[in-house]
Amino acid sequence: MDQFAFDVAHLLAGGLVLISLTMLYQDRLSALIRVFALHAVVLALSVAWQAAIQHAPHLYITAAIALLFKAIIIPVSLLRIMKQLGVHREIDTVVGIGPTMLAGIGLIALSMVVMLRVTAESDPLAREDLAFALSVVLLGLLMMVTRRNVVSQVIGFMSLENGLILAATGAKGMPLVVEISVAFSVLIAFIVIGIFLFRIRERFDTVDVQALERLRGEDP
Amino acid sequence: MTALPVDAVAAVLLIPIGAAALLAVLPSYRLSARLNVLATFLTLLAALSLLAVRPAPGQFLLIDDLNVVFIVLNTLVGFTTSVFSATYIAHEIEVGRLTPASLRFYHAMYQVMMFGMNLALVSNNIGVMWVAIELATLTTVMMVGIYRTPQALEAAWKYFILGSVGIALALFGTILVYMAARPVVGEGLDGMTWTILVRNVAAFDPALLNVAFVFLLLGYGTKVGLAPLHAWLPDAHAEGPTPISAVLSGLLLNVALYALLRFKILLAAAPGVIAPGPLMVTMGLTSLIFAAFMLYRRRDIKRMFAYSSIEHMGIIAFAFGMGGPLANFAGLLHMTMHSLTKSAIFFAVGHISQIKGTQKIAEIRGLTVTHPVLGWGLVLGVMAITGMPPLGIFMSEFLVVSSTFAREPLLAIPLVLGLLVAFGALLLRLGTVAFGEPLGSTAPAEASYVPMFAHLALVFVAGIYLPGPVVVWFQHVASQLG
Amino acid sequence: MMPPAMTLPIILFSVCGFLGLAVMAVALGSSRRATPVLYGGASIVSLVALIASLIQLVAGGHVTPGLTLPMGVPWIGVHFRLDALSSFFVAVIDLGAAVASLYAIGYGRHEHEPLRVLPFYPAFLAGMNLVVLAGDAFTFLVSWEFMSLSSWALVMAHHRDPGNIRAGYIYLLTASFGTLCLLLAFGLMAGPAGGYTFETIRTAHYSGWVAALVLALVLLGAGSKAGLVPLHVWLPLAHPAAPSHVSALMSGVMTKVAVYAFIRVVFDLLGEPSWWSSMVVLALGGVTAVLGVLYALIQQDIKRLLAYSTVENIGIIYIGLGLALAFQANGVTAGTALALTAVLLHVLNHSLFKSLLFFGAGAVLSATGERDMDRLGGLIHRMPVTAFTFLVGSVAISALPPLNGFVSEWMTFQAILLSPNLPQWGLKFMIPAVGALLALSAALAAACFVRGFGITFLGRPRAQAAAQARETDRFSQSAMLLLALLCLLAGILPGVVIDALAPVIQSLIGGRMPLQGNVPWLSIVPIAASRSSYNGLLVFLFIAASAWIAALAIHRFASHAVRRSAAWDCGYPDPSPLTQYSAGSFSQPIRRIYGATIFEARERIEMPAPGDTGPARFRVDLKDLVWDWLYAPIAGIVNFTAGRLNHLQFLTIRRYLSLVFVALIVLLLVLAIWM
Amino acid sequence: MDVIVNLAPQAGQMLLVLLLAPLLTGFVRIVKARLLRRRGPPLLQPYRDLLRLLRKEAVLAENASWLFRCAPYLIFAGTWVAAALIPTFGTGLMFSWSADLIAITALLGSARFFLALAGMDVGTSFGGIGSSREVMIATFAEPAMIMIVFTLALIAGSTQLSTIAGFMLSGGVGLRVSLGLALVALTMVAIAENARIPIDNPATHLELTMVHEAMVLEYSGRHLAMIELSAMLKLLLYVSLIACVFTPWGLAPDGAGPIPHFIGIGAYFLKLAVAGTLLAIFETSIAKMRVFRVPEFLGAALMLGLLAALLRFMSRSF
Repeated sequence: MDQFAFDVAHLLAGGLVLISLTMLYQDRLSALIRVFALHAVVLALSVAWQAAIQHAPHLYITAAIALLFKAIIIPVSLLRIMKQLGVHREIDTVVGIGPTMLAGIGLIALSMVVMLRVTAESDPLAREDLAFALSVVLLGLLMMVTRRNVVSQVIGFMSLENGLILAATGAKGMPLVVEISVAFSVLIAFIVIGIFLFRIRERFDTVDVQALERLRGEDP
Repeated sequence: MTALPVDAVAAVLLIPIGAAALLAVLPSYRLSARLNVLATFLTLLAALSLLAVRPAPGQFLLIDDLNVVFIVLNTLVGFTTSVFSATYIAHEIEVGRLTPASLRFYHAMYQVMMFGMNLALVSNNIGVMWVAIELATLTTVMMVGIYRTPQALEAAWKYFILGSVGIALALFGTILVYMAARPVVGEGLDGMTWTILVRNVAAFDPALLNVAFVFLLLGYGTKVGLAPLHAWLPDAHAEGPTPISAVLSGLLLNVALYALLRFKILLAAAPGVIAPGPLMVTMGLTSLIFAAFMLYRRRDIKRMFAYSSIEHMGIIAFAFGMGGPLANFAGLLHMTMHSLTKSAIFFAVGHISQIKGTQKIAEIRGLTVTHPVLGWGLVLGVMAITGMPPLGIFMSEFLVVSSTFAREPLLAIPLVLGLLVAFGALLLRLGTVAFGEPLGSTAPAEASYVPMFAHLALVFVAGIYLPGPVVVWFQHVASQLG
Repeated sequence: MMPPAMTLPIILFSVCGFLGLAVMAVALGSSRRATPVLYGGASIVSLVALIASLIQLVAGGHVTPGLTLPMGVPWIGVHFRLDALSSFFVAVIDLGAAVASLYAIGYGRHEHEPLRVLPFYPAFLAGMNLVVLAGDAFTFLVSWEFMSLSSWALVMAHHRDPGNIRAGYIYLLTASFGTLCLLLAFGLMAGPAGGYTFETIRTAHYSGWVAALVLALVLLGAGSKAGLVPLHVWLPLAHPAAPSHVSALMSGVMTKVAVYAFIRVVFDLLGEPSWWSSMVVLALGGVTAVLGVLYALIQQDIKRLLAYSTVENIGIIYIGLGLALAFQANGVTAGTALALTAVLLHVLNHSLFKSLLFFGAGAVLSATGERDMDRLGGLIHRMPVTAFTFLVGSVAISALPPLNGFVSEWMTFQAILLSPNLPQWGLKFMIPAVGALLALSAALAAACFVRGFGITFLGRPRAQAAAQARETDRFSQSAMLLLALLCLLAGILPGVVIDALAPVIQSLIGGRMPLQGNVPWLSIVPIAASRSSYNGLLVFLFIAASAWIAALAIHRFASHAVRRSAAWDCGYPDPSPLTQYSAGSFSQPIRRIYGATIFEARERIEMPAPGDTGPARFRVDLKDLVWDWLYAPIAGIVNFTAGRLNHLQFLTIRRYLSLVFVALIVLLLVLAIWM
Repeated sequence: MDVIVNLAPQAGQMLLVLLLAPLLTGFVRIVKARLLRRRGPPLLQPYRDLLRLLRKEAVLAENASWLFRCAPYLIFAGTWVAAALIPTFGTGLMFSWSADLIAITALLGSARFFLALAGMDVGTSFGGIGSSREVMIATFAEPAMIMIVFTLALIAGSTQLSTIAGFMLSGGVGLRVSLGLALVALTMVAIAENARIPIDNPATHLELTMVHEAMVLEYSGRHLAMIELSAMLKLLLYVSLIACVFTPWGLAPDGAGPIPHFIGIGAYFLKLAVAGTLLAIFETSIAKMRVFRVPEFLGAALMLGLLAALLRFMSRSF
């Protein structure tokens, strides 16, 4: 493992974390979607780089899926859905952008502490990658729980999943990575189609509590 | 794939997948219901044969003491549920809640789900296990939404979203385990093969295993329905078809817990890792107490029993968290008994809600008067689930509570309080549902009582007599669990 | 004569017989013949078990070899053993069961839905028998809870009355609470290794706080079943709700099974008690006795009155147990033996007269359809046998000589009088105070049963149903007469019973009361003849002879003319039976004196304005303070928590995800901080 | 022969109390009348009353039951047996060991139980009121009595009356606080139990606060005679009890010859006279209480008894 390969992988993974933070900063949906597309592109690059340095050609498939599906198809269709559903263009946040960013930084620190402390003897590439991957996962989750809007939640989930792919590809020689990435793509497709078909925007999150209670078949 | 033994294990997997393909194209729902029963029956036979002849572990498939019990239980409940499902579905067709087309889908999905669960149980590869559990989860998501009512769709959606996050977390955990294994056992499939992992786990990086376990606990814990990860569970149980509720509570929760147990065994064999016990004990107690209080305000009978499942999963997690031969034994026993009992209860509840045309508790009264067999069956089931002797759950609760109190008295007190609070809630509802002046339809029941009473009979027998081989298995597994 | 070694199998076969009867009841369905066949069968089976246990008891302290079946917890098995203590309780149970079954052959015919009673009744009997036969903790608890469960089903037999559903609910919940307490106690005694057999537990040694905890848990567990205040609330709800022969068994016998549990754990398994534990037991017993009878005094429902009176008697039994503990802690074997004998004697006595009284109440209920005493009255004319036997039961339960209730209370008093030698200062205060409570409860019991018998059977009928009542059937009559006879026999020949109890006491504490068979004239002498003695037979003969001589002399030498005329009533006779004293007015003085604080009794009188022809109204509001201060807050807390937590059912998916997220972060933090 | 010798004091005692009971009542009445400056009825008037009642036919209410007719005999028998067991002139009573002091208290309780039931039998409001109040009073009097018994038993080491009397006679007792408390309490109980002023007024009818007379309102003829006789016996019983425990002087010891017994009888007469006089003085010098003051009066007795017992539990020197 030469130093250069390590540095590039490190850089790309760090870039993913940075973009995740950038996503938290977005307050407009369309901008968020575009930043996510960038996220997916960087992921694809990272995966491709891993394929190259691990000499694992099957990872190129994963990279291609990431590029094609997440960087192109999903953002485009999400932008269309947005238009059709008339979703607010402003992102409806639960807590302000500032605190969210702070929380994001805290999460990154947490994942560093957890990962860097614990894998001292493991090989450094995997270790750094894991720390970044964990950060991406946590930031994705943070996005899901701090955004009311359904589209931004989907994006949160996808960035979470990007973190998983990052971890999986960083784990050298891990089997089933391609299959997993395919499976997740299908899953995300389901979610997007679900939003599109059932228009369950209000089920995903709503401010109208009464409607929800009616649907539960139970009174509080 | 060379190590795949062409025998019972293959049959356990191939029969469901073959049946699924066949059922997907078969138009007649009567025939498919029968075929469904037949397929599950054959799977059960194949699983039973595993008791006699146990194949050597391969790279992908594994039969050992731990999962053989689960496979038999799984296929058994799968079979009885399919019998129940035949009657249940016939009624749903009659009243027009389901169409023959959706039934085709239903039956095929049923078999795919059985396949997924069986695969999760027999796989020797933690990656395959993950895939299989997700497959089973996704099929149940489909089936929960099968009624297409807004409530059903909402429940399915909730299940789907929360399940997906759970999937992601579990995957991350799995990756971490692989990462921990890689330096020791090398790259590739070996790094995910459970038998190899458990042999070498002592050399793994303990800290990495810790993080892995946190993610696995939360990921699979979502499937198990431990609080606060439980949110999908009550709605999915309440809004889906009752056979699916029975399978969810009876089997899928168990399978997810089984996965957790696999990793707990792994951790138990590794020195220097955090004890998974306190985490499981905490989550178990939280689930138990939370679900116990939630039981009081339930108006929907299926949702109530779904919460009861959360409660019991909490008890089981608590027992395994406590560890030690007694508590582990009790946990295994409790898992078995709970899946038999809870599915029996859902069988009864399914017929009851069909007859009464409602799932609202307030609109069901005096069942023992109008429908004595169903009513007393429900009474028996509730008594079993609340741990009344001489039914099986009493024995496991006896062992858990008494051994816990002797070791950690302070932990036993919330446990006992939770049990009592839950018992109070279930008994309160049972009092009006089963007794009192009858309310609602008194139409005769078109029910299949055999599955329900077969389960209850098993639970009863287990409560007073456990066969020797089962005890030996349980004890062996209990010692593995540490 | 069968050898004593055979008694355990015979009793176990009887238990199987009960279970077989339960299955048969389901099989027979609603056949008309099911009732007599099943109750007859149950009677015979319990008679067999009774005889076997008596043989075992007469054979002395000989412990039969235990029996282990490969069931239950696999590595332990199901243990059964029959020692002297078990034999005595088997005898009490099956005596009650035999008579109750006999009674039910007739009484059971009034049942509207026999299928809700018949299968559970023999199961209930089997459960009670199994509890006292159990030789390990698991078997014990299974049988214990099985007993609760089958009796719950019997309480729910008349489920169309919403009150009964509530009664069943509270009953089973309390029973489960008790079982869990016992479970914890056994868990503590068995230790982490799970030595659940009584043999193992008995040989183990327990440190001070473990023993204290076990004792507290057993007090809660057995006390909740027995009806110890403040765990008694279920009892007056559940016992009256069941059919009367079952009420009799629940009150007369099942509460004794709880006493058995206490004795078994505290005197047999736990080893040396500490003196302060006796303080707790004594205090609880005293409070229970007085509160129980005060509650009984203000009841209008005759069966509920009897149920509360059971609470009182449990209090008396626990006073005896507390005394025995105090003596044992100080090594005064003679005192322990006396107190324990008094306890066991009272166990037997109470099972006799409480069953008898419930039978009487059942006969009244089936004859009139009424349990409310204010709608009864004058039944002594229409139901002479019932009235007579009920009177015998009332005298017995009021602890009046020459019947049996007096003997056990007298012995308890004797035990109290032995206690000034105990060194602890706490006991020196506690025991006389408890003695006063015991005396008070005895006096109140007499008042309670004057009222119970007087309002129900004497005076003029207060409602049509009472005026048209008819005497109950032969089977019920014979059961009641049999019990009345037993009450008398146990009252006038207590020495025989005390000697029969000697092996029980011997096996428990290694000492016994002096042999009573040697005392001339069948007296009983607990300690020494100069100290105290009592002769029930002579007192009975004396009274009978004096009354007979007086009557004979008067009828021979003075007038024996009788003229019937209207009641005198001080010259103001009122034809309306409503002018009689009612249950409420009878207890008014006592309610005013004791009730103002204990029940927060408040009387309100609403007088119509002058000229208004409307009726004046008198109302009494009573509060159950135990309920208000203990149970209502608990229910309130559960309800509040449930309400608060219930919001979690109605969150959005995002919030549920937040829960997952928070859980994840917390766990990671745990790792980060502690690793 | 032995039996006859032993039986003689017992039989004599039974006859004596039966014969003396009306006399004591008559004596108290006379003394009271004299204290009120009245002439009063003759001393033997109670005997005449009883005989007259015995000769009359009994008038029963139409719905009176068998219990109503049996009760007088049972009440009489219970009281008589109790009275027969209290040493009056000698401690050597043959059957004294068949019932100790607790049993005697309980025997009186039995008598009261039937009396209260009889009051309720006809179903009149007066009968109910009497029974209700009677049992209310008993709920205080009986525990108080038991506490007194405790005290005595702890002093004498026995609950057997003969033993207690023998112990008191032996003179080793001395003056004790607990004994004094017990005496006061016992006197209060005796007043309540015998329906004397200030608890009840034996000489009135038709007063709403009456207790005993209200219960027996429906009785007539021989039944009333038995009940009246029982009441007189009870008064005698309590007086004898106080006398034998607190003033045991003159009691003939067990197995003594006729001479000590005659002395005993003489002493007994003297004691009765003194007690009767004291009772009469007490009754004339106090007003009757309201019925709801009674619990306070008897509660005080109970507390005194309990205090005495507690003191004895604490230390032997009290």
